Amino acid sequence: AKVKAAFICQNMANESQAFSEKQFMKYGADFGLDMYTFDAKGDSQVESQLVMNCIAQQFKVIFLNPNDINAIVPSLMQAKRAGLIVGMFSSDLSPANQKYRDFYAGSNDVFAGKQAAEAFMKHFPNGAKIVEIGGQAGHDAQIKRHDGFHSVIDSSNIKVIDYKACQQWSTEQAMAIMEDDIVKYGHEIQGVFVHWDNGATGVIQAAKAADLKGLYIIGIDGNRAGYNQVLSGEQAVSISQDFVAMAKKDMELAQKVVKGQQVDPINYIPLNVIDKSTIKNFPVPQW
Amino acid sequence: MTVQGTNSAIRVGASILRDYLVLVMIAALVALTALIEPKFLSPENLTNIMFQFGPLMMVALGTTFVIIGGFIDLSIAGTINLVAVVTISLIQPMGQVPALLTGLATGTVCGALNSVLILSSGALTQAEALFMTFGLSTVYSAIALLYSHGSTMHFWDITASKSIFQAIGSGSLGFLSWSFVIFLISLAALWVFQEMTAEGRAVRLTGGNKTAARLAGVRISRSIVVIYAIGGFMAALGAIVLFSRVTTASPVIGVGYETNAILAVVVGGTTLKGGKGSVLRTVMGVLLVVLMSNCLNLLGVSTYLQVVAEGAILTFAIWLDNRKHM
Amino acid sequence: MDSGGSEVILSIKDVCKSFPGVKALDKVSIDVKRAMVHGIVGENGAGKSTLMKILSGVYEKDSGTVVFDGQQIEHTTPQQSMQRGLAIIYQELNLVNTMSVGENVLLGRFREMKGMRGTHAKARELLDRIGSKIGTTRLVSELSVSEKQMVEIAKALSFESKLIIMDEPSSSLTAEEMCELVKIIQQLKDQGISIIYISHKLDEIFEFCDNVSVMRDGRVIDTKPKSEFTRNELIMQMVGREIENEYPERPQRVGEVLMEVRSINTRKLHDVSFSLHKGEILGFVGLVGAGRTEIVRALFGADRVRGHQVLIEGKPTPILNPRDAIGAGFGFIPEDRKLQGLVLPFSVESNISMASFRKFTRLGFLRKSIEKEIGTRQVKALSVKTPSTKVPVVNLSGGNQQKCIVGRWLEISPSILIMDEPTKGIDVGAKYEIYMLMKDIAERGGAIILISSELPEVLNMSNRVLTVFEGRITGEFDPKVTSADKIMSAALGFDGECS
Amino acid sequence: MNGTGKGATLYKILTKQKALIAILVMLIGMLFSHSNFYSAFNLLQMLSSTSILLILAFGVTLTIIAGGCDLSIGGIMVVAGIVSIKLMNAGMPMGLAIFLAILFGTVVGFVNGFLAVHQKTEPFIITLGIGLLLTGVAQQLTNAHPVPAQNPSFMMIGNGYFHGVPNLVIIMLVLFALTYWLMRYTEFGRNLYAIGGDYEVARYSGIDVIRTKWLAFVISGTMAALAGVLLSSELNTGSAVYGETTALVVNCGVVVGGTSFAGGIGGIPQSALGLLVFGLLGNSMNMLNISSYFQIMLQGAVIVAIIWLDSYAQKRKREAV
Ligand SMILES: Nc1ncnc2c1ncn2[C@@H]1O[C@H](COP(=O)(O)OP(=O)(O)OP(=O)(O)O)[C@@H](O)[C@H]1O
Ligand SMILES: Nc1ncnc2c1ncn2[C@@H]1O[C@H](COP(=O)(O)OP(=O)(O)OP(=O)(O)O)[C@@H](O)[C@H]1O
Ligand SMILES: [Mg+2]
Ligand SMILES: [Mg+2]
Repeated sequence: AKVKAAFICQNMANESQAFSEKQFMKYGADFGLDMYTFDAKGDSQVESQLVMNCIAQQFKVIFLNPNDINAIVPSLMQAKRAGLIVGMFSSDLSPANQKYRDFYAGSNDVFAGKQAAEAFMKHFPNGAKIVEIGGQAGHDAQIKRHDGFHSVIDSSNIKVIDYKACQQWSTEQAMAIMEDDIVKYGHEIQGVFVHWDNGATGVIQAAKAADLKGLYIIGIDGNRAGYNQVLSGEQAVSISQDFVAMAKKDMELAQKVVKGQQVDPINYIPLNVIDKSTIKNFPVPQW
Repeated sequence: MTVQGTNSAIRVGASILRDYLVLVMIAALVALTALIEPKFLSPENLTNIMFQFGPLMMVALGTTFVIIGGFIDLSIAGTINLVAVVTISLIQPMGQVPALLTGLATGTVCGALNSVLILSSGALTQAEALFMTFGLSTVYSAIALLYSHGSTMHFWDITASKSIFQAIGSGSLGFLSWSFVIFLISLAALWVFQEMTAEGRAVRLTGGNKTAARLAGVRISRSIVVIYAIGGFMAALGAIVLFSRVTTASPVIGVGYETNAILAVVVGGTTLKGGKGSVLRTVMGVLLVVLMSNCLNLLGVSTYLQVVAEGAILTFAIWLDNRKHM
Repeated sequence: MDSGGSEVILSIKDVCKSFPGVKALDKVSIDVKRAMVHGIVGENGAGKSTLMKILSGVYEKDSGTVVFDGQQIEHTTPQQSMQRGLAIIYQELNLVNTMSVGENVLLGRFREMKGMRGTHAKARELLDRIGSKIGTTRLVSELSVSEKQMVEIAKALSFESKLIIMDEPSSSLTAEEMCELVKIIQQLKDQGISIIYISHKLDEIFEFCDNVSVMRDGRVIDTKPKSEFTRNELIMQMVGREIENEYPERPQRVGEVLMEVRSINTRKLHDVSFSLHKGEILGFVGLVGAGRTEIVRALFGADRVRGHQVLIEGKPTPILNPRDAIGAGFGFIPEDRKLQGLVLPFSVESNISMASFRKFTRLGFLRKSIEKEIGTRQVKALSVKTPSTKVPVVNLSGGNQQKCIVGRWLEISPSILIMDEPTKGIDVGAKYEIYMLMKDIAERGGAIILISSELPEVLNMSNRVLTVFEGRITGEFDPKVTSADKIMSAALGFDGECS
Repeated sequence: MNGTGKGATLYKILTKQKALIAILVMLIGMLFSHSNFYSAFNLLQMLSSTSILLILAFGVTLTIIAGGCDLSIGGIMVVAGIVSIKLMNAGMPMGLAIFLAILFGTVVGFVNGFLAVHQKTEPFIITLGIGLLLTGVAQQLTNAHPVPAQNPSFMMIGNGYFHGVPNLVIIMLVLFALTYWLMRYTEFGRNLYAIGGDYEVARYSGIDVIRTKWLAFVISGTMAALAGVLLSSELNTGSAVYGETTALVVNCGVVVGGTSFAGGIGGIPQSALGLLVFGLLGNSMNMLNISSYFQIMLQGAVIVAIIWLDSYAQKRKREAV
């Protein structure tokens, strides 16, 4: 018999999440899972309610991508008490709380931030002035990307002259921030780190309008936006997350745990650094 | 006599000050920012502002009428979401002009649908309309999500000509951006409608006292349809300017626009009680909201403090504006 | 405590009050004696309501002194004046529609009444005292206007007041209810309570007031015992000029049938049919709640009523909404001018032009100069007391507000003008002007449907009277030949004399 | 439909209570759903997760009945949650930290009352502005990083059980009883109804309208802060992003329940029903595995439908349009 499993999605109105959900549904059967999905609608409280809901519905396995890695913990305690297998997707709990989940598959947002920093350091060995535009303030990915980025860049000779997060993952807000930064710093700005590729679209538009050429723009996601922008040379680097691999890995791990096998608790799916030179190695992303 | 002269001058000055308080706040903001950051008055920045205030301005102009008519529209966010994904997706299959028209029609229909539901249920109070349109906003957003499957559409997905949208988004006519030209035209049209047409007067009377207006032969149901249709149309225009500007459209692109628009309208001095207000006031309200974020960005204030400042200044403006009515 | 007739309970001296642009009260002095009914009369805008609102603490006076029960009163709030024993029944009804009768009677005194049960018990007692049978748990919104008035009186009684101010309490009472009110006033007097009674109905003033003050333009013209006034003298002092008759001659030339109404049926109305002639004033007589308003609302398309037929000059004319009605030549003056008649914050001129602004448009565009012209014309024609046509109509006194609505319809010269309580709260002078206007419309071939709770008004103005009782038309009379008693008994369904 | 006796009363209740009908329909519908909806665990969990919204709604109901509304509750909630956790993490005893957090809500409620009641500003717009301001404060306080609580006993407030019933449910029920009593059996409550029914009349009748209505805002702010503390305890975290849509959802739920936004009509039980519609709907839809976008659509549609039906029923009653 198939094992009843649920994917609790962070926010189905977000395209990467909607894409991930499709991967779970698509490949679930391959791993002997009867997959269901739930949508936390970007709300931490709803997400913990959904965990309870899955307990009530007697799911055997839940995969979840938390909106807030701390807020989800109390409900995961209950899930563990009820004997569910808990797999984290894309975003892991903090070390102290990792006992409340079985395994984690995903890219590491801290690592993504670090890689962005390294790419800057490689491109600007003699230092530079750059701007950072963060994703939705308070969002787990925004926090980790920011922290990872600064853990590396702060000790380099690259100077982050301005940092602002957005109120949502909104291209428009990223664009407005960039426009204002261009007014303020003008040609001083040599590079931009945007937390997400769709935000980079806004940054590119702002730079175009101001006729600011040669900006070194790095985004994270590796979605169609990032891929195309790298292809056209407007964006230098897109750090790509492989949601297909993440989903498959998560389900594979679950299958093993169900069978009683031991698994590695932490499974990083490598991030791909897509730039002009490596892009030919990657397929066109589906999202 | 001279004493009297100065006295009355002071009185006139004070009353202008009271009437155009937002203007005073804008002036203060501009002066302060320009003093600290001279780049604020640079042509680049003025161009920025011109582009930045486009979308909210369109939306708020439409919302003004809904509020003058004594109602309120929270469905704007949903309408923007829907119009944005529908329009951008139709450019490729239909060509840009039909896509544009379909988009505008979609917004107008959403607006009209609001009014039809309001009228058919007899939800003729602002409060009922408030929550009815809140529900409808959710419905429109859900349709946008279903339609787009939650994914974002980009301009470079479109191989067909999209020159109109590119012009709206980033093109200029002389030193004016196309979006600014569109704004000027809409403003002029709406101002004429508000001040000089019979229907505009009917809207105002409806906002002032629905019962009395109806008994005096004013077609209040038509006024209600008209204000919501204008609201929907302007929201659609806002959506188009918005996604053209950022060259992508996601099904959540309009989040927050409804409350921002209402705030801007009220800050401008149009009262929620209905019957009173003007699109010109709304222009000032939007200007304040947009300038504020531009100024704070230039002053290097963190996003978080920006939100605090915005909330504080808006609250203060509304409070001050209210005092003059007391 | 001795209730000797000469002791002064309230002494007002040189009270002044200005509103922007208006000197509402100019050195007003009045003494009110204990256990007496003190009538105050005066035309619209004379300042009567303003004075009362100063006494009750709603407004602050600019200067002057008020001594109540031996105590000088400076700043006061409604709450304090009630506790001192000064209760007021405002001109506009003052009840919370969403609450029960009992809670309204004892509004704000839940604790004092020891909860809901105590509240209802006490309210019952008070209502019984004035002979009202209204259930205390009923919602006020379900009451008729007169029932509401009773609740108001009970509310005023609840404070063990020494002085009760009644600002036009009778403007919506029927004759029968009026009898009840007279009895109540007598009772209160016997208990040593003084009453200030404001009314435009001179009959009432002469019936039971002891002293009368006349106000005009914010000043007190005269205060005397009632017996020293003659009716004509009183009227002359109020309006500052001689008025020979209270009512003009009724219109003379009644022509052929202008409109025929066939079988209006609603939940409340039963097979209402009648006809209206050119040049005629048709009066409707009935108790409050008899359904007179419903008839005309149905006729005007204000309520959704189907199935009846309206023929105008023989042609079937479907009327589904007020616009249709206006198109067919109707005008309508609703009974509640604040809720149904006016857009209070708007200017006098835009209120006057409300029904006609579409007529002075060109290609959908307004022409504002004409709006001002209309406003000015009607303000002048009806002598509306207002500083300018741009003033918000909310600043006008009740009577002047009503004139604005009349002006609105005169502007489009309707062939059928429906007037529901058109003179409610209007002074004698203005009333006469409105009567003249009615006559004028009729004589120019128009027709008027007049609903009024003032029986003399209907009887003196109408060419023909229909009586309405419980949603049915129960009789048709010629008021010139039929006695008022006979008409009233048809309207009451029984003989309704005061005992 | 002119039944007599009990039948008529039942009919009246049902036509008046669209929210109740919606709840009954869902409860009956779920009987046929082959899910674990009717397990004690699920029902209690559903109730528990709706509790915080309910508590917010009780406070908001007071302001709405008084003819106002409170859209700042989302902001108050998140700031109060963050404050309590930050204070505790800084070493303050739990009780004191919670007290101060709730006191913060009281203060904001006081300011709301000052602006909306004393200064007579439109409550809808002014509390919206205050809410925006507080969201910024929350972000500033946390630097937009969620703050986990370090005190394990704090978590137990929101996640613990008392004789098998979640603590949140018990707290909610106590507050329900308290606010119900306040509105029904105290002079303060009755005066609120009068003020909402007709402000001027209440004033002329000698009610201290300003102080009474002001107090409603203070209570609403206090309850919102309490809800914020409970939410933070349930999630063991304080964060600026929790309260984004809360204010509108709660105010909407109150209205869906049958409390009139015009003031003077409604009550605590109605608000409870209104919010339960949302809680139940979300839970049932998840139990039935309805896909996300359709869920969103249904939620909107239910709001529209209930308000439509309510208004339609009132339209027939309303004397003049
Ligand atoms: N709130 C106000 N603001 C400005 N003017 C006012 C206000 N209230 C009353 N007035 C003006 O004060 C004057 C006196 O009005 P008041 O209501 O006292 O008259 P009244 O004698 O009661 O008339 P009526 O018989 O029509 O009720 C009027 O000219 C009126 O326009
Ligand atoms: N203001 C009101 N609020 C609620 N119900 C009312 C109101 N006025 C009248 N009614 C009710 O409506 C019904 C019809 O009253 P209607 O107004 O048609 O009678 P009417 O003969 O015109 O009396 P009136 O003298 O009040 O104009 C009655 O049952 C009455 O109780
Ligand atoms: Mg008066
Ligand atoms: Mg009537």
